Amino acid sequence: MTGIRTEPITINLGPQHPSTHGVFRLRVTFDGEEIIDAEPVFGYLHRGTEKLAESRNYVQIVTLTDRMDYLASMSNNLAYVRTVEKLADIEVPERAQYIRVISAELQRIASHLMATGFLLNDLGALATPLVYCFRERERILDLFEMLCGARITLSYMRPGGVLQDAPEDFWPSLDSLIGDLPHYFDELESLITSNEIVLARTKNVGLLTDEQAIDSSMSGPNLRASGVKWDLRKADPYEIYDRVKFDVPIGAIGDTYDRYLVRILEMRESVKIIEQCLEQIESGPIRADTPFFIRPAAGEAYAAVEGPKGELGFYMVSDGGVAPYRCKVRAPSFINLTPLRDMLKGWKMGDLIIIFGSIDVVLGEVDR
Amino acid sequence: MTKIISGSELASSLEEKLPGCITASNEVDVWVSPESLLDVCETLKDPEGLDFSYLTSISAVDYIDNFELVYHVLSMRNNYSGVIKCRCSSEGNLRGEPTVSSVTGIWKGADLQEREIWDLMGIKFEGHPNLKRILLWEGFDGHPLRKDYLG
Amino acid sequence: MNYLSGFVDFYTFYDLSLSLFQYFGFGDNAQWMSYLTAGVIISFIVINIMILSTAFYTWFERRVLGRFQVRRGPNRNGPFGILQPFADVLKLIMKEDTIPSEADRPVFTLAPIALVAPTLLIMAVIPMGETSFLGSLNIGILFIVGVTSVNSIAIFMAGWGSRNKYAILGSMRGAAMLISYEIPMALGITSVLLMSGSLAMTNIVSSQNVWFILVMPLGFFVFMAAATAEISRTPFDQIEAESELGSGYNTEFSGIKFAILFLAEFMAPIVTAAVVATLFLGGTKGFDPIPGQIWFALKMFVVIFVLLWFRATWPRLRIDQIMGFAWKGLFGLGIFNIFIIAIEIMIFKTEDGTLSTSHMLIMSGINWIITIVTLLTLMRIYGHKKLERPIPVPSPLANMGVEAD
Amino acid sequence: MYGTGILKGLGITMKNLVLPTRQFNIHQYPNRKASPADLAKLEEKNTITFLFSNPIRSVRALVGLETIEERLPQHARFRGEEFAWYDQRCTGCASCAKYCPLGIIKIVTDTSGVDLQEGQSYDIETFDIDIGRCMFCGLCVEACPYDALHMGSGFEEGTYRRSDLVIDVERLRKADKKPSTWFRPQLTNRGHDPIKGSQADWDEVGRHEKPSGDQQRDRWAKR
Repeated sequence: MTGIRTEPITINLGPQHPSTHGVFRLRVTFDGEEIIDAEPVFGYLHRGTEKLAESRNYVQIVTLTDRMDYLASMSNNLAYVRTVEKLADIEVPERAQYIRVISAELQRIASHLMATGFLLNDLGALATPLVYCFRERERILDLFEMLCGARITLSYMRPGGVLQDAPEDFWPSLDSLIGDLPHYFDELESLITSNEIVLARTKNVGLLTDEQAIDSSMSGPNLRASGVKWDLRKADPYEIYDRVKFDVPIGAIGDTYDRYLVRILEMRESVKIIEQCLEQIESGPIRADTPFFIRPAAGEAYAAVEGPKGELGFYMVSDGGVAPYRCKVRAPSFINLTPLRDMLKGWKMGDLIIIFGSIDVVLGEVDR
Repeated sequence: MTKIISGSELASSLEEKLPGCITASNEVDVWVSPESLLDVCETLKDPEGLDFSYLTSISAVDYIDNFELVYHVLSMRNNYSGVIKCRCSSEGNLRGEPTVSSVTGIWKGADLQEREIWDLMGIKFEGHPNLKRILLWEGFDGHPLRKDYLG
Repeated sequence: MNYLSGFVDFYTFYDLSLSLFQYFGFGDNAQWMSYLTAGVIISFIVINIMILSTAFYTWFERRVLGRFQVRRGPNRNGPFGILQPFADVLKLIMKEDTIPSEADRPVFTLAPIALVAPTLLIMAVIPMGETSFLGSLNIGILFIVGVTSVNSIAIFMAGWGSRNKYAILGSMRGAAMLISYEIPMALGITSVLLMSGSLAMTNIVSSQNVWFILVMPLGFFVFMAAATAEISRTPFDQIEAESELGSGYNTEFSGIKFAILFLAEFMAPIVTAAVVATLFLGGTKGFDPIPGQIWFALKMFVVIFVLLWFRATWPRLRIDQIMGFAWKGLFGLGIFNIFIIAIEIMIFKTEDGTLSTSHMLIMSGINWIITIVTLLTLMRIYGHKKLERPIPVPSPLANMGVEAD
Repeated sequence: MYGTGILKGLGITMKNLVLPTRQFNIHQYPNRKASPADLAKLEEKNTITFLFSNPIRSVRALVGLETIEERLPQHARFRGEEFAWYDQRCTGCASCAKYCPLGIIKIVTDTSGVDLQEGQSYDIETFDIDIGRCMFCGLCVEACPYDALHMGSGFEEGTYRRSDLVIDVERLRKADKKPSTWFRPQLTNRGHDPIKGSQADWDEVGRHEKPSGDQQRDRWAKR
């Protein structure tokens, strides 16, 4: 078929697009339906968190971290306060550590539920799995409201512990939720995991080998889906993660389906962690005696936690004042976008959406 | 537990392979010269040697009289981590745009992070395939994370 | 019990207006004038019923989808939210009707009409009761096949005219997909024709002593899948693909034009349900005292509900998978089905070329066995190829230094 | 086997249609469709009596035309608008203003230059909270050393002008005092629940027991 002149077509996917999960833009060049080039463009949600942090004191920054990955505020808070504690040498009471782990794991479940739901929405399942996921997440958010009066922007943790102890009605609600969650996941899995349409769409799509994943600094479920058994909760246990038993699920080949499955398995592991925490937790103080305005000695610290999206780290430099000299965020969503271009090349329009969806980025964290 | 390789340990093993690359070191930190940064990173990544296969993060700090790049690297196979620092400043003009060689060729994960640092801190990375502004728009005046930037 | 027999019956109106015109002394002209009057009246009734039922269908769809998704659907306007579609339409009409400056204006403007007209035309030949139909064409089913192919042109017009890349992608997909799926659909229809021996819809209904869904489940499966693709419903909704293309071919439409596109899109399941009910579910057949119209509506309702159920459950296939399914799957199955039906008819048909009820029952027994065996074999073959998942092996590149629990 | 997965999925959705065992926690805010039983409860009647006495309203309720107002279920700790500020407790120290990350609290105390005796406090002339910019982080409440400022539980303060979003001291003084129990465990211990509408007086919200005796009362309330 010579003589037919074709030319590639460039499409702006976003910033306003139903499947970019925020104000994200992809400049994609298609040859027919096939992607020959893709360039992510972002920054539409840039608020200068790092610059703002330089003019806030150490407690006020907690409110900034809420707004980074707004689907996982608890994990952001945890990563931040851990860095400050490392910087200022603050000892955290045990009960506070347990409460932190419980809430961070709940947040992980909530975040993974959203990732799964939206992945299925991107696959074209008219919101049904998404609504089922939302239904489950709603109960977790209700628990957060009991804990700290807010549902999304939590600001619950403080350097030296947590803000206040959980109310009495929190524990029975948590118990009943923990009892229900495995059934939720079973239902979700029987709707999705063995669905042949999902399999046809996701299997062997958007492959990312373990070498590629490590080379491009992927982290979190995306890294583990490629078969790399690496989880900061086990590799470098923080808080009380060394006292609980859990498994680190990994994927087989690193395709979209594995990235989905790893999230589901991780949620099940999170439930196990919370169960063990509930057994181990004892009463006690929940906040170390920290001053109102923390003035760490001049120095620097890097601490990271295994957030729902990946390794969320803070690198903070103090000059001895009430505000950090420099506060750098190692945002997992941002760095996870590094291999996106290679992953997309050669796939089709429909695959683009689900590959991007399976990486699970939150634009608040990408742009900060 | 991830073992943290101390600065002096790192310095000695680097000095062995690349003499003269270390500008300063103490118990915690090790500073390398910007000229030898690329060689140092290659040595760090070498699977036979230190095997830092994973670049956790690159941070840039503005210390008024110079800029400091902090590379957090991790060896997943041996579960230890290290920190390399690199002080750089542009010659002549203190607040100019210092140039450092890019490590994108060694760790692909540095790609977006180096772009971010160029965007917000104004450090040029030589050899980066696509060094454009990333969070702010092209044509933005200045680099906001610098201490002398008045927003 | 045929108290609804005169409903939407052409000749009722014809006789009425004929006597009326003759009374006023039109003489020779009375005949064609009453013919015209009756046609206009009955088209008016059918079109309005269709539009009204589409409105209620959108409400029904949203309510049922809501129930599937354990939430409530629209429930604010009127009792149970039944006035919601009217509020929607009112809002759409009030909106500004924008046309992109680069758009091909005539094509862009004509597209919604070109899309809604064929959908309405199909209803002309559907027998909604024993005697309730607009026109009893002796080539009714051929008419349906012909008219539905206009859809692909209309969708392409909408995409091309709006000069939008998403719209063009959507309409290109649409053109490819609709044309491909016309073939399995025609194959499904062919098997019906073999059984009934007539192209007229009324004859097809009357020949269904045993419903054709029972006689040839494989043919029903092929037709149903193709019809789902033809109206671009999940899992074949590539034309709109709201998560990929924004809104596909109707991205640039707004106001009343969008309302008309929307109307066509939501009328399509109703029309499809009518066709499926006629071809496979025995049309107006049922038992007294319930009139045929009610039976027909009930069967349509069931088909609509099943389509909705699919929509609520399944994700979407990719475009190449959809095309592969048409050409590699449904095409072969359709041919196979025709082959079997033809052989069976050759064996079982009586002297005058018809099939008796007992023979049909025997055929249905054979066909069910063949269908189940065929589908199971296919499922096996595909299952071995696609379902295996390698056991995850930790990569040697990382070692956390802890034993797994 | 291939093909069973999609059928299983159909089963799950059908199960949720027929038996919504775990109903999505939806609240029909602000107007809930009322059943006749709800209406009867509202009029303090037996349902059956209500059905017979108000047939029209019952039928309207059955087809979903009758609504009753409903508040979203919240926890007592909910951080929201309707700040509870106690004039008697506030000393005008401006800790809250200093601690606010956005700097939206503006405090001006007495400018007349009166020398205060021990136990007295300045008159507060201005206490503005710009809830148009407030993010309800609650740091001001955390900072208040005298438990004078509390979060509220409101969430719908829409106005037509931005300037109306600034709550001034008069409005704060007059407002209903329904403090949230967020960061105020003493309120929980005293059985206070703002969602149920209970109000708390200035002498009940402190960290310590109710001040006893006129002297202490005077000390707090002296202007």
